[in-house]
Amino acid sequence: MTVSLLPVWAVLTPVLGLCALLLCERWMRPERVAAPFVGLSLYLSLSMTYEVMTSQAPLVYALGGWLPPLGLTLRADGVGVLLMALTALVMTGVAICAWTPPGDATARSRFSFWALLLALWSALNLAFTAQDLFNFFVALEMLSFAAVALVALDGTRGALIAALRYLLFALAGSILYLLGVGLIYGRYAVLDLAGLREIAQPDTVTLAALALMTAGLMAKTALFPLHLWLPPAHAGAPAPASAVLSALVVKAPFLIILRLWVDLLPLPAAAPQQIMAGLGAAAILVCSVIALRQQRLKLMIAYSTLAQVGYLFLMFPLMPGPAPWQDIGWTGGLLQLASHGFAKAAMFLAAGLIYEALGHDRVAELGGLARRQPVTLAAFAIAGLSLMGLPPSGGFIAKLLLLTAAVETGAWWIAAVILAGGILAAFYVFRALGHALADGDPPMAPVALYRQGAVLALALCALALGFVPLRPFALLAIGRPLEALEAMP
Amino acid sequence: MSTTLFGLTGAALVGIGLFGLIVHPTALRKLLAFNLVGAGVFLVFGVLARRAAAAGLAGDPVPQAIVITGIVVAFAATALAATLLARLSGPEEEP
Amino acid sequence: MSGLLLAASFALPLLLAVTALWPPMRRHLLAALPAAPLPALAAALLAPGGSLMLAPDPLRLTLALDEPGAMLLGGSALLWCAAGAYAAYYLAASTRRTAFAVWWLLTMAGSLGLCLVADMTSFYLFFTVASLAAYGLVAHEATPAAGRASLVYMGLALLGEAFLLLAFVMLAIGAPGIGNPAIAEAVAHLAASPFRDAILVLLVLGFGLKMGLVPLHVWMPLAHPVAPMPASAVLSGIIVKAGVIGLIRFLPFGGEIEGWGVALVGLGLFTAFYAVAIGLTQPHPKVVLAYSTVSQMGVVAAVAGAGLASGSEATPVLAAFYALHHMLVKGALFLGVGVTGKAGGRSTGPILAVMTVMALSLAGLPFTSGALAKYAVKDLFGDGAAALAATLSATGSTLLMLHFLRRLATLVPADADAEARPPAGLLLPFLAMAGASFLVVGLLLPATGASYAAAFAPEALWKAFWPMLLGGALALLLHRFAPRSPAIPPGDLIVLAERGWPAMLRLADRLERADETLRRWPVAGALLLLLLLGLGAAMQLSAGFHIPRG
Amino acid sequence: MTELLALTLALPLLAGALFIVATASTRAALFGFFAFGLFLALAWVALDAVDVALTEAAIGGGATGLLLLRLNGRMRHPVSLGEPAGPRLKIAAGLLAALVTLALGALLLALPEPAPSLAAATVEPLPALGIGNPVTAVLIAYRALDTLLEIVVLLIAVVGLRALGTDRGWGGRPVPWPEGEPSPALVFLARLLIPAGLVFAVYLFWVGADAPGGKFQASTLVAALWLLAIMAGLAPAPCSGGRWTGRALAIGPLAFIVAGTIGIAAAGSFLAWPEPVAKPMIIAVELALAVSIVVALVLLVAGPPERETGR
Repeated sequence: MTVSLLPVWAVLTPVLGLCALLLCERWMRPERVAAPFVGLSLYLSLSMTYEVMTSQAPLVYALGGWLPPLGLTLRADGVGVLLMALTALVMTGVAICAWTPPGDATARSRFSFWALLLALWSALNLAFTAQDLFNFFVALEMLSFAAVALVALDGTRGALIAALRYLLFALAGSILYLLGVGLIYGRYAVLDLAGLREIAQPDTVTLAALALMTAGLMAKTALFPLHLWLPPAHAGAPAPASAVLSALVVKAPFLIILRLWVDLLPLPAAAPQQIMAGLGAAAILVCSVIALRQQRLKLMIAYSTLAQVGYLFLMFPLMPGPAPWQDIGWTGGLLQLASHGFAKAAMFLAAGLIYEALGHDRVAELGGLARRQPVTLAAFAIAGLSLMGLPPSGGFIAKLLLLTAAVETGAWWIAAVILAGGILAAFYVFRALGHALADGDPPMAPVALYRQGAVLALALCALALGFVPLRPFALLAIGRPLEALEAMP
Repeated sequence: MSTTLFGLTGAALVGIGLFGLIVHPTALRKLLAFNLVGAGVFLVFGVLARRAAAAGLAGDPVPQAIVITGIVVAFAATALAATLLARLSGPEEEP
Repeated sequence: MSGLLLAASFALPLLLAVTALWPPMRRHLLAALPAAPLPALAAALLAPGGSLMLAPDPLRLTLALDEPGAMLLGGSALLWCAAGAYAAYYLAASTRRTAFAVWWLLTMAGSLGLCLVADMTSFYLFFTVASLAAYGLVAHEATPAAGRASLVYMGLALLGEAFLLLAFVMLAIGAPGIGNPAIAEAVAHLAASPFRDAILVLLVLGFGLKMGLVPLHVWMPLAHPVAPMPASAVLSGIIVKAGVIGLIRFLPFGGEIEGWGVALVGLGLFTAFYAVAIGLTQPHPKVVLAYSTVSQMGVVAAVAGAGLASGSEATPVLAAFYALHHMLVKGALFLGVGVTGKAGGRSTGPILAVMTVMALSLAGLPFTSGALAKYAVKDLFGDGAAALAATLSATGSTLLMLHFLRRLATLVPADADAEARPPAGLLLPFLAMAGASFLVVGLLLPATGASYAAAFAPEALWKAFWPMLLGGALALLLHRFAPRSPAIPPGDLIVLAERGWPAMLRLADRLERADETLRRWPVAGALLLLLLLGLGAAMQLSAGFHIPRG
Repeated sequence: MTELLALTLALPLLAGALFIVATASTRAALFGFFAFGLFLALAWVALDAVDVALTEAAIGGGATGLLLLRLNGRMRHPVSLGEPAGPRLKIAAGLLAALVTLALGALLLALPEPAPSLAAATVEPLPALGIGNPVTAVLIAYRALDTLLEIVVLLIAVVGLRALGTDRGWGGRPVPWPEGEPSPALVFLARLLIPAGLVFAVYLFWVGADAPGGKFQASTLVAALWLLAIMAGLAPAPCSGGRWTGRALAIGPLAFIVAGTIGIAAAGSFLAWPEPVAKPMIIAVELALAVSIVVALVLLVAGPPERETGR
């Protein structure tokens, strides 16, 4: 492993940006203040990805020189840098798209948007690099608070109610998670994942703690049937915020679940994994059907997020090996996570531009869009391609890998669900596209081309992930299994 | 023994709070119930700290520090929820 | 160089489709349609045997043009050209012409690319592009009928994709190495795969859906007629051939799986006769043509099955040759239906004459492409019952085509003045296709191993002709004595399936209500606890209770 | 004896919790919560965690209770999150919650003896840090990142709270509380308590290095005094978009990060405290943090800005 300060700066740069925003609030426009920090964070994330890929080793830093179990470390492994790069690109796309605020933006909404965006970025980078169970908790709380405020940014009654439900349910999830952390501490007096990996036993207390943490995180990632808060929250937030919420924020708790189940205590395949996959399957089938019946584009996309989160949970029974990160189920699930991130961000941003142009997002009245905003619509279509799991797209490769893993492990029902989910997704995407391609010449407000271009770029990122080779992806195994940090070199 | 008693109290608070969080229809009462669950969880941490007394200390300082952080975070959450509630119960705001 | 030509075959249509994002280009897109398939045409002529590695090893996206691929590529390119020219005139005034052109170009890219890919991922890619982009062609008219047809088309196409994807995944698991195997390598291991039977079932389902094998044909009689005329021509001429290419590429000809071959022959011939029977009841000429396509694809499937049963390595070329004939002739027929609708006066006679020759070509009229195609494939069937049935399928086609011609005559406008003639923009592509069917199929006959001398020998001609005579006689009898044909709605079996639609809607309603219940706060909260306890219990049980000891 | 003490604390806690959940009156529940907070703080003392007890009394019970009480006073109608649970659902929820409690209790009893502990590890480096209170050492040294980010959490909460305000009030001050003239008794109390409280706060801050106490406790006390002053009309509520408010909020995290960076050069690691000057640096950073915490807490209790500036 490489000792590097980069993970620390990746977490703290957005915090510095937040401070700068507070300091310069009165004399500078918020986007101008935030821009350098967005650029710097992007640079940090990409250079970390580069470092990890070239050195084939994780970047580690023990803060203050205190080693676990007393101290905290940040560690960017292969999965971590993948998600940080995803976050950085999506955030940059969102920042470009939100650069010129919509006409009804106020000083309040503009300042708050940029401040909360940076806060989210810091929280995400922390969630992707933290190694300590309580550190995860802090990251999750930063994430939830910023996300809740973003949901309520429009200030409508619906948005406020959605934000309140989101906050309270997320809090219920966090408190269960924290209880699990407490049990782990009581059992081992260690909260560091690598340290726990060396001593953890599958005994009653440990498993109960794992169940508490997992259930709490499931509530935060909106796994069916704990999804009550997500559709109104993601549909009610301003579109750039929805993009970040759907593409990134729900992924952080999922990643922590994954790390608990893979890094903390490798469990032999059994009933719990089947339960998780079963819930994922239910999410795919039920939420896709409901997405198909939504009248509003943003609600449709929000339900699609629920279905796509379901795919992530299918991976648990699909990596039965002693080193799950060598299984194609692992690669498939994480590729699904990344490609859904890009595709969903593009889709929500496209929906936002459509809303700006038309003044509504009713699916049945999208006619004429193809002629007036072809770039936006192309981005929507390409993102849809990835959601449907059609080639060439990251979503396709992910689906293919999960399907292969399902066939190899003999999990035929999972294979059937993956295929059925693809068909349903195609129906809801084509439904929206069909309406957008219809005749019509409604009055439309102009939307700057560079913003449409940013959305298209994100969609193309999802497409580009389709050219990842069809095999366990070496990057995603870097830094696994976890090794305890013996000393600061 | 007394430590265990506090532990069981914490467990009971968690249960009582969760029940309130689920069944109370109004948001303010849910918020109160959440704070009860939080208190229960923190109490469990306190019990864990007390059990792990060593090196001349009356308790393990790590869980205590965690609880201090946790209390502040829970307060911030409550404040955020309270703001949302205040907006929702106030008059409709002109944009 | 030849490799680049291969890549250009699908790259040019794709690039043209992308230019739709650029407003100044959009106006001219429709006019550019006939030019888009030219690289593919050049590739089919100049580059057979060429290959190109698009992406190196881990991805292994590979292009390669073999003989059957070249036949289908060339034929498709020709039809795309002619139909494109036809469309440029036919849709010039449509408000949705840009959208039409984009769907058209995407479908074209998919169908052309499909003829020349050699690896499984690319095959699935182009197959998907072709079949999903064709949705836009089916849905173009935006009428309720088009809406229904496109929905059915979409649903079944996606179902077919799902079958194929699963089949491909299972196929790839057996293939050497990991990642993206070449089709040939994967198929070589098919016979030894533990999933062999499942793979074959899924392949036949997936490709059979595209070809319209009964009972998966239901979308065709709905979808082909509702599309604009040139789109019908390519749907019926080219898109269904995606299934043929699939069978050619993925069935292990020369392997030891005789039972599967016999089953496919049975399925194909049943389809051939079933579609004739239903087609005879249809009043609309385009619907009749769609049923004729179903019937002809049944014959192609039977050819593939016979090849599989006999282990003949020549089967791909023969099946492609038959498909090529059908592609050109069916294309001409669909374009001709539109031309007939504009005919009148002195132009009527010649047009109907050409249409008659084309229609009877499908039945194997001597000296037409149909006779050559049927001659080329007849040896595969051997001498048994299958051979007889295959021969008699020509009788069925004769019946169906005579019915078609009768229905076609009703399209000629009655009140047209004597000087009326179809516009050149429609007429020329139609005539070009009709001519091409003779020329191309005639020139390619030696590729199947047959000689002109044998094909035009009196004995061969008689063998082609007597089933038609029989068909003609039957048609007369039917016309004279048969009761009025029963009214069977287009898509026959789909009507039965659609009875289940309200139940599906009710199910969706119920799901939506269930979701509303689940999203109520107390329910979700209780579920959170239930999930927590359930997960915890499952974990404890699967690990066996085990109290920690410090 | 200790069992008796524990019982006298545990029973009111349980009764209080049941009352808070069961009572029909929200106001009663809120007062119940105050009492509950008091007993909880005592329970923490009984658990020998005076640091936590102070925090709990100040924030968990005090500030939270104050916040909710004020909220209840301002709410014109209750905000419901959907229809109430039916009887069957209530029973199911009750059973599930009871099961969770039972399971949790059983788990606590199943924890290993002797309990694993980091206590010894936390004590050992104390001399080098120059602080005597291991809880403070955990917060400011071993898990300094948590503390830094906890301040960021407060910052995010403040930003979020402002985001939830109205456009009209953006950058202004919160609504006064109570509305109208403060009572003379309150003003008198405030004048009496504020100086004494400030002295005690300084003491708490100072001893936090070695004895129970510290920046949080001191800051909450200052924040409470400030709120009292606001209520008594002796001090204005902070202007949320004001120049000084922004600076005060930012100074804590910035000072922490700067100190961390100095640590790279002086002690070889980010957030490491260089030995000779560890204590002064820690105190400087804590002071900066305290400023941020006070302002954040006051803003969080006072609520979002609803009044325009200059009024």
